[in-house]
Amino acid sequence: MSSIFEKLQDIPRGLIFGLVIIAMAYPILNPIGLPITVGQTSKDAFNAVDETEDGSFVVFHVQYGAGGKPTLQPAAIAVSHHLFQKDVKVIYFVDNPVDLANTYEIFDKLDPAKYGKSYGEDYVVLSLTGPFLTQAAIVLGNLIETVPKDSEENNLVDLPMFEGYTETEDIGLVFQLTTSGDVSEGWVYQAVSRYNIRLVGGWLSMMTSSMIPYYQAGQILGFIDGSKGAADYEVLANHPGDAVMITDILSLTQLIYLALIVVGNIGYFGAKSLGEGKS
Amino acid sequence: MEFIRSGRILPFVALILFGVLMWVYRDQAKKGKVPWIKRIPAFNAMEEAVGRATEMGKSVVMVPGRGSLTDLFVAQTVAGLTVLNYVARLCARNSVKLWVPMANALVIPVARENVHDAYAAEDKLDEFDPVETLPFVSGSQFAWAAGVIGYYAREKPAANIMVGPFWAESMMLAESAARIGAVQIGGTARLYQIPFFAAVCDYVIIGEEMFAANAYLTRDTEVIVSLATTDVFRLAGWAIIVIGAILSTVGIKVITELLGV
Amino acid sequence: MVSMDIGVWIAAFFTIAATSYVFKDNRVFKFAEHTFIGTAAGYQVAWNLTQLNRIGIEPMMNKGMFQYVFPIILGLTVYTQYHKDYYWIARYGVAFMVGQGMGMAMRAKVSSDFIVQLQATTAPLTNINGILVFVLVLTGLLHFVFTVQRVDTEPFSTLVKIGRYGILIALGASFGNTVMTRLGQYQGRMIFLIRDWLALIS
Amino acid sequence: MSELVRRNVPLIITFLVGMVMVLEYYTVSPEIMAVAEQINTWRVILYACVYLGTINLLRLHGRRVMRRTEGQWYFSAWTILIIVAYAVLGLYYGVESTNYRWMMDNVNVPLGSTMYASLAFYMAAGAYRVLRARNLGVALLLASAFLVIMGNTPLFPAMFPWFAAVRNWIFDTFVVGSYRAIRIGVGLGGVALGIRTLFGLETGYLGRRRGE
Repeated sequence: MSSIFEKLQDIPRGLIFGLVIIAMAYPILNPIGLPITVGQTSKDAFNAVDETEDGSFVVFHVQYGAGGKPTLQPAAIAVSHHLFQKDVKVIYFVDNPVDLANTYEIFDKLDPAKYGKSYGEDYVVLSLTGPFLTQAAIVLGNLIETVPKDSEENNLVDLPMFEGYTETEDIGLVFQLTTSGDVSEGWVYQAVSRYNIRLVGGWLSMMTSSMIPYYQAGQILGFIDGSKGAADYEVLANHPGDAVMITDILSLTQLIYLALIVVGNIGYFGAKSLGEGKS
Repeated sequence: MEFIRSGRILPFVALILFGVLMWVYRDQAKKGKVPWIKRIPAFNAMEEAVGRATEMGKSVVMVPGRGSLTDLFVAQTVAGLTVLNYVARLCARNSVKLWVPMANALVIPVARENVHDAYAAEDKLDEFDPVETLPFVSGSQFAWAAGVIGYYAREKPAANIMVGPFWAESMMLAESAARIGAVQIGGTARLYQIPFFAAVCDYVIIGEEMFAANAYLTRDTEVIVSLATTDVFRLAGWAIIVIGAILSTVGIKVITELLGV
Repeated sequence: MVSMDIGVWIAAFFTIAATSYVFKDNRVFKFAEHTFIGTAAGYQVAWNLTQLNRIGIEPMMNKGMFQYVFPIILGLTVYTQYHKDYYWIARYGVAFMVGQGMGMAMRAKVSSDFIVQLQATTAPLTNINGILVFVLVLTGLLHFVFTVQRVDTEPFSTLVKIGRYGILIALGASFGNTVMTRLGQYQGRMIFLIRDWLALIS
Repeated sequence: MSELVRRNVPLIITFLVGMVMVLEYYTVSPEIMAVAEQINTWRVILYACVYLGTINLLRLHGRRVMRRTEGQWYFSAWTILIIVAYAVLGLYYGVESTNYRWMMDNVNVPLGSTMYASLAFYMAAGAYRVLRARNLGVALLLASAFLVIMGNTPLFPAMFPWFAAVRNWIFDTFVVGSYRAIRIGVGLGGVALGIRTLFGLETGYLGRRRGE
């Protein structure tokens, strides 16, 4: 009898890997199409973006690199769809070539011309470097003087969108997507605390616990909680994409994960109770 | 008060108060009045773990994290090295084999000096071999994790103590060591990795407990002074919350508004 | 029809190579890992030199910002740290970096991480959630008090225990969210392999 | 003189620069703000001059190639080649060029995202073995993790909506409360470290040399 409990605790790794791979591949080939229950934090993020003042600037920070791309790129696309429907000017900024590639992929998938938006008039991409808090201080408070050119070597002052730009007062929202805790915290210190600018965040869901005190205290207006939040935003912006597909797949893989925990504990307590029974 | 930015008066006063309080504690510490420091329960767990290794004739693995001495996580790396010294003394005393996988070139000389002092204090220097005890495994995350997991599988250590800054590899280490039945004590102040240690280790050191552990072991006045000052502010915050919440429940919002000055 | 784009094939190779480590550490993974380390270091050089030129050198040459020569000198001092006699010169660059970094990092913490958090917790205790947050913050704060002996005695030590259990439940929730993070991340790669590479779905 | 130049002047620089950054946050003085803006720009230019990480990497792998470290030197040779190639091509094509973006999309993104994503397998295979309700503390942690995972799995809220409600309740109460206490502690600790560093009490970063 005890051998069953021992076996339950020791399912071979190969079998588990096979289960996980199948659970990931199967729903891609034939989607289950489960309904998405949109969370309150995603609604708050959507409303905060929606309520951004017309004619104002939105600072969009793309900082999830390669590691966060599968989770957060769909959110960047969904939010960009939403922003391009509004009368706002978007400043995308990055500090490495991977995020630059991610940003330009957003435009490929988005086709700004469809929204009547053009580079230099409605949106721009800036390349920066340096410690993050310093980058944020420059973008929010001292951009024109410090960053002479954009990512396409145009002089910032020559771009139509920056005509009459008066730095901090013109910024109606900071929207950030990151996999780094220092960056998500750093935006609270710089955007909210130093410059008093509205902030909406997006990050991997493992970061939500350490950031939620800022949301509950009203410092962050709303946030995108990993791929689940990205799927919510895709639904809210009615542009279903990869995130909706990922949450579909999540159902199966997480189901297997839960089953493994239950099986493991049954094996553990079964063997333990038998072990006590014997001695 | 146009000089101070609006909404920043209270934080500015609090910051100055913080600095003054630190100065007062430092001054008292110079005169020998050092604040009391709580002994962290994790130390008992470490002693039991090394004791178990002695009985089983197996080795002890101690990982002081994967940070450097010049990055943001220097405070955690220093706390990890302090615990390393404590564990090294326990191992030297019981002639238990110690293995400390190194991940950062800058940390190696400091760690080796640290363990050398521990063995010297227990006058077991003859049993101390720096290259064998503190090998440089790798500078890259996954290669380093592979090296450590390989050691667990081969040597099957009796205890695995991980205190310092850790990243995604913490899950791999904790899981692999648990699989060979090692007693585990895990501690980090990197918020995202604490859940793994809490779920998997037999004892978890959460966030700031690491720095208290450092202060308890080294009696370093700078660290104790900082802890004492933060404790005063924590307890002040405690009182403000209790009074503020009760008053605002009965409709008096004075504390909440005062905090916004 | 399987993708004909050479770039997608390279990406598929590296995706499979990087996954192989999970099954067994192998040379293909080692190749992938060393490529990853090399590309990251390589593009960092190209990226920073481009920004140095754009933000520092060009304004210095064309716009008369001559003072930008000082940060360049400070930056070059950092390389003396390996020199036997002039290692101390590096301290000037490091001191500037640490002063600016620490000043910037520390200045907003008093309000963002302390005063605003206190203010948010003085909300009226009118619903169960608010009361629970109130109790958890108070017991959690006591859990991290290390230099006040009184807190180590009853009744506070019971509150500390409650605080620790609250923290463990919160850590469990964080663990649950981390499961979604990790599983969600690989699914993005699986979509790439099935859709973009093998084109088994549109 | 040497003590002043070797140690004290750098400490004074740290203090002055740090104070300007702090005062720029707390005061409205335009002069301090102008100095702080210059310091920020200098910091970016200085950052773009420091390549110690890459140099250390080249030294490490260069040594392995020189010594022909068995089973490693050709990987190191490859790493050096890749570092040089990505640096030179980045400058030649331009780091923002479509060619360089192609190199990012097809080499860095698959490598970086897959390496982190492969932790999913560790999460599944590994964690299953060790997640045991061994004591009350871990049992509470596991119960909370279990309920959150169910709330995050669209299957369950689709069947019973209160799964999502329970998951959100855990975050709105336990996570907000306990992590706020942790956050306050980490924040105050950061202030203490900041003050120690600016006032020269924490000089680890100066890298004391033996016999000084």
